[in-house]
Amino acid sequence: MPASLCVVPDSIFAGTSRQPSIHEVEARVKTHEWVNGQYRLLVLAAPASVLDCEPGQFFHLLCPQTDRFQPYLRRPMSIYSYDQMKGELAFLYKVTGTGTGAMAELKPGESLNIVGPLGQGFEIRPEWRRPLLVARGVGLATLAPLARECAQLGRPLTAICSARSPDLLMSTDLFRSCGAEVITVTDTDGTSSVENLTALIEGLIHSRGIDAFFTCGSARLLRMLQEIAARHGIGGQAALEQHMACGIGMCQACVRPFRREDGAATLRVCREGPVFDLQEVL
Amino acid sequence: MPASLCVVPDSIFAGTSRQPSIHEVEARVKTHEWVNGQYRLLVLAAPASVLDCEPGQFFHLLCPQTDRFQPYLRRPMSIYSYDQMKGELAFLYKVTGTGTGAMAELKPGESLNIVGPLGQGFEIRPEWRRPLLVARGVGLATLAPLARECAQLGRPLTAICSARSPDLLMSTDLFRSCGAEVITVTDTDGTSSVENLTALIEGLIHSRGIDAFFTCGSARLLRMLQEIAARHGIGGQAALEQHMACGIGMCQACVRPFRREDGAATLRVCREGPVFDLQEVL
Amino acid sequence: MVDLTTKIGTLTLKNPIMPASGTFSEELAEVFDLDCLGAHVAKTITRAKRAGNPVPRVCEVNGAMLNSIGIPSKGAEWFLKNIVPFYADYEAPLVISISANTADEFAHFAEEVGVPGVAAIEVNISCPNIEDDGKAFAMRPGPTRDVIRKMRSATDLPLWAKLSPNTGEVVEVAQAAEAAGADALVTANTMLAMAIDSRTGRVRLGNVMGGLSGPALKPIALRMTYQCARAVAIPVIGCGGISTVDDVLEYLIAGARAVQIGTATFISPTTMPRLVRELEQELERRVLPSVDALIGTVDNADEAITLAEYA
Amino acid sequence: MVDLTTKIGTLTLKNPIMPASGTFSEELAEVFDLDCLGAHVAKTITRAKRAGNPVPRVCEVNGAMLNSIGIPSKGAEWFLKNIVPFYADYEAPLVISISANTADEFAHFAEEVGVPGVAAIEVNISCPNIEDDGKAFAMRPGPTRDVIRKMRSATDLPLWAKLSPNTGEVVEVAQAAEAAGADALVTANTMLAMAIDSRTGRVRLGNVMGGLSGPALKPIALRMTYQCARAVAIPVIGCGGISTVDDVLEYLIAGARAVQIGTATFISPTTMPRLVRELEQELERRVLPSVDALIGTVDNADEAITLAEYA
Ligand SMILES: Cc1cc2nc3c(=O)[nH]c(=O)nc-3n(C[C@H](O)[C@H](O)[C@H](O)COP(=O)(O)OP(=O)(O)OC[C@H]3O[C@@H](n4cnc5c(N)ncnc54)[C@H](O)[C@@H]3O)c2cc1C
Ligand SMILES: Cc1cc2nc3c(=O)[nH]c(=O)nc-3n(C[C@H](O)[C@H](O)[C@H](O)COP(=O)(O)OP(=O)(O)OC[C@H]3O[C@@H](n4cnc5c(N)ncnc54)[C@H](O)[C@@H]3O)c2cc1C
Ligand SMILES: Cc1cc2nc3c(=O)[nH]c(=O)nc-3n(C[C@H](O)[C@H](O)[C@H](O)COP(=O)(O)O)c2cc1C
Ligand SMILES: Cc1cc2nc3c(=O)[nH]c(=O)nc-3n(C[C@H](O)[C@H](O)[C@H](O)COP(=O)(O)O)c2cc1C
Ligand code: FES
Ligand code: FES
Repeated sequence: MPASLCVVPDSIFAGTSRQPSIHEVEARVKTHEWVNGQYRLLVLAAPASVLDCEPGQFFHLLCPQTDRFQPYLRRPMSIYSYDQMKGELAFLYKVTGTGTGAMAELKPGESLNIVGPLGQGFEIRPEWRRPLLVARGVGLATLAPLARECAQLGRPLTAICSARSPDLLMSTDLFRSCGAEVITVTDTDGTSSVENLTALIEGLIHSRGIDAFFTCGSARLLRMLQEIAARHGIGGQAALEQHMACGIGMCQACVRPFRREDGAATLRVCREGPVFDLQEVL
Repeated sequence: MPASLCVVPDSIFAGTSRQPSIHEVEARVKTHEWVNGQYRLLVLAAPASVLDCEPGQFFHLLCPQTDRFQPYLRRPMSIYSYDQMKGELAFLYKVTGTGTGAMAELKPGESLNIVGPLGQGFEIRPEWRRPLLVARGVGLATLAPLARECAQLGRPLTAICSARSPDLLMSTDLFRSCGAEVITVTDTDGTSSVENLTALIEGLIHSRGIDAFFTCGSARLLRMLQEIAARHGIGGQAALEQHMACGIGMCQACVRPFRREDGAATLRVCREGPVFDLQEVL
Repeated sequence: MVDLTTKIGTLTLKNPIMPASGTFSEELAEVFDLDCLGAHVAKTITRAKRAGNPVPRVCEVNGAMLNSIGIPSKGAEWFLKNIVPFYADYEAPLVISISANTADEFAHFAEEVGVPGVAAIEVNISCPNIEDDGKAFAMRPGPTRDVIRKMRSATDLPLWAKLSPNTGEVVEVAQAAEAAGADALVTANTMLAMAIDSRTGRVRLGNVMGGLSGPALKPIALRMTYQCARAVAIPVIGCGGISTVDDVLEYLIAGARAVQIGTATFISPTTMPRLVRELEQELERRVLPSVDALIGTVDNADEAITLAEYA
Repeated sequence: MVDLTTKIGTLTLKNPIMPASGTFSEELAEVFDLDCLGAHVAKTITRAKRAGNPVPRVCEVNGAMLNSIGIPSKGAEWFLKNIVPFYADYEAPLVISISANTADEFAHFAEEVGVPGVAAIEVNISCPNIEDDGKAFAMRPGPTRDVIRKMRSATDLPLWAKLSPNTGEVVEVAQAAEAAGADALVTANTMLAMAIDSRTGRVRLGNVMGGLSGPALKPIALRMTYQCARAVAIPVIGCGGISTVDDVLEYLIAGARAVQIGTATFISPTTMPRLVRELEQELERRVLPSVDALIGTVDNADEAITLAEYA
């Protein structure tokens, strides 16, 4: 896509007061490593314009054309980390199909066209003093910047990391470095079942005074948390996924139904989300 | 095109007497260098099956998909050299557009899918004892293996190499190494005009006893040679180009009109050619 | 200075680049200044609230996309109150796109939406005509003539008829739209297509079938643009698979007076401002004084040749 | 052992992979043993000698090609004498493809070509009908019915009607062909398209317009295959943009009983034997006993949804 390699300079806005908040920029690959057998960590050198991010936001990535893979649409990826000082932006992603397969071929020094930051991030409400993060799969990537934010805000944090097997557990060190208490559960250990987790979490509510849930990466865990939260009157948020085309809010591809006061609402995951109120998710 | 990277082994013919003569194979890039500002020399390690070639034949190349270029159809390229002993096949090509642009990105060790050898090569008739090669542009590539063949057959050879400027003259060393007398003419020198060349060639006919013309790469030179040849009763052949789809003879994309005893005939450049009788070309 | 303006009937656009309906919205203002565009074209609306189609609503095919968004609509009232005012801040004219179930409904709707701030109405006649067994209006000249004629009597706003590539009679449909009073044609909407996940056997769109857009559509929509530009006197606006300035040039050369950019904006949200800039540069490079100088300049060796021999 | 056979009416093919007309010829025997194919389908012939179209006859567009080869033909006599005997050496049945200017000419021609060695006739009704103002027969149900009915009376050979994606009424055309006695449908021929060289302003095909084939056509032809397979009882043969085994699976799942491979053979001349092999492997992997077990198994959550909502 040579077309998209040409980026419109912000100067196109010169003379108007309207400032763009979403940017299409080229970012250079700094490092690109396998984290385990399925996930890769991509660290980009990105301009400051796109680094004014919030945890839970995402970017829309133009995966390259390669001899093996020719993706067409962009691919949405949660921000794994962003650092304005270092000018760094990172994604932790699972190599799944055409797009991520093409992305996996990127080498340090090569360039990736990214659009963002996009969507509504997590909100740590003032009254949420003792958050619990429950993550599985890509959720371990999505919740990572939230852990950093909690640390900055001085909120003591507990994180439950779930995975199929211990080798697929990611970000646990990152969570720990944010001062989080990390609890890992896996399918192979038999510790990741809904029953087990429900007991575990109810225990944490009592022992730690958990008053907010944040989750991403598993519909099963989401339902479970909705149920526990409703029972204990606990608030929270969930980051969702949906197939996207534009990522900006124009095409209405990414809709999902949500529970709202005035009945069911159809909202765009890319625009009104990807983070939603825990109980609104249907 | 992952599809086409999978090659059917010849064993599919086991149990039948029909033997394939055209092969689709993966060839590995050995070297790939710029020859001048426009042309690159691509040397491939190729299996013996495709190295039973004749000068003037061509291959159909599946140029890779790259981030900048996504060619679809194959690209026809004359064989620049083939060497069964070394297992080598080479192409000398001009970086022109999408396909050759993609090809130019190939790196040593990478693989290129090739189909061939294709078409009818040059025929050095027994009575053609003193051939003259007249080449320009890509013709310098196409006529190279013919020079080698002439050397092997012990035919003293004269080659006129024409180019826009001296730096675009190619293959002259190769022609010389085949024992050819090499005459270079260029536009910048003002030596490449039809008038100049006509005089030059008529001189060679008298001084060297030239009795056959071989040409490729310029419609202007072709017309000139037809005219001189007709005047002197000299035979010869020309290699032609035409836009192709299949390269094998199935699609009838590559037709051109030819003069035949029974009137004009429409022939396929990929199948009945690319080498044709000099005077049949219309 | 190159003159980038182009006239679509009574409207003069400052350049020939505008978005295609359904691939553009207010949110794009967060990416670039929308006033760099020749016009703004809104997503098709219906009079009443509608839900649109089940997900998945999009999928990717070889170098193109399918969508079955449908026409989710918050209704005309909401649109006029919330969306039209947003565009009032811009110089670029606002073109709204409307859909309805019958020719009469189209006409009533056209009348209602003729509010200040709306510069033209694009008529999405690729939607099903419930009076013609659900066949889209744009499939046949008769229903097309009918719907445009009724709308023509109902509004003074310019009417742009958006044609469908699914018809086998595009020239007849184009001429019918012109005869009935359309001010311009847009060629074209998406082409009906389908994809199946070969692994699961499941259809890849919630709606089973959907519309093909993006580069794969270009040769088809370009052909329609060429056919229509030769068959009618009103301006034709090219649309389908445009993502590079070469694509824009192809459409202009084929006879389009302007172009709409759809799916390319999804691939690169800065496509439209880039195309405006590159078109200007390209005209300068060719020492052409204006966009007009390029329109319809296609060189087709043999005029007489038609579809006849192509198969 | 997986059963790869498939029945197209009275013909049993040893596997569902065959070439598409115009993209196959005797020369391919120099690449692989043609007997690995389910059938052989020859390039369309006309009764009289014909020249075909001016060059350039092909060009490449985004991930697909356009062709305006036309139907250069050395005439039926030459074909029957020189080409039919070539295929007699093979077990795979020979399907010839014919074209004519009127329904009656089609019928006479069908009678003449019914020689030993010809197993079926593919009817290329995408060619212009000079009795319908040059519109292709396959554009409308009426002319399709007419031409197939007349051919049906003229020959006992199986008749395969090859449909065009250019019609807006593919289901009606398919049903007309079936009602008139066609034994199978082929969906589909190329889609009318165009390309312009933006640098020179010249059309990129000698014939101005030409047919789109290759991957870009797949979502369109797959949709037609799905629509036709649901609308008729006779076998449907899928064709359009197939190059991978996943493409083959998609068509079979959509309801095709066999598939034709066209442009992919130009990109990789060994495509067809590769697909035969990979299809067998894939059925084994899925522990399916036969091709039949896959045909028409598409899972479309909601049967009731139709074209209605797609735009
Ligand atoms: C807001 C958001 C944030 C995400 N963050 C991450 C992340 O941090 N790490 C990570 O590994 N994955 C993340 N995903 C999922 C990721 O987008 C998909 O795994 C990826 O698009 C798969 O593309 P593919 O071409 O490799 O797979 P394919 O299966 O070949 O994709 C085919 C098509 O389906 C779409 N698709 C497939 N899976 C998903 C999915 N789960 N969500 C949305 N679209 C999908 C693709 O975008 C593509 O258009 C996120 C998704 C969303 C919506
Ligand atoms: C038999 C034969 C032998 C050839 N040998 C050589 C050679 O040894 N060295 C060399 O540099 N070139 C050779 N050519 C020309 C070479 O095939 C083209 O330069 C090349 O296809 C251009 O592709 P592109 O995508 O880079 O250019 P583009 O202009 O982007 O090509 C667009 C399309 O036009 C076709 N095309 C463009 N130019 C030609 C042409 N001259 N002949 C046929 N098709 C063309 C391409 O194949 C492609 O399908 C040969 C051509 C033929 C027919
Ligand atoms: C997601 C999506 C939604 C669309 N919605 C509409 C619509 O509401 N009304 C309409 O007339 N066309 C709609 N279209 C068609 C586009 O306006 C355009 O005609 C088509 O996509 C071809 O252009 P492109 O290839 O540049 O995308 C839509 C297209 C897409 C991809
Ligand atoms: C070069 C070329 C020539 C063709 N000639 C014919 C023909 O003579 N008769 C016919 O019915 N279809 C013809 N077709 C159409 C193909 O048979 C096929 O229907 C179409 O190409 C779609 O399949 P594909 O995408 O696999 O190529 C031709 C296609 C191509 C590309
Ligand atoms: S992806 Fe387009 S609206 Fe969300
Ligand atoms: S390129 Fe197909 S016949 Fe020559």
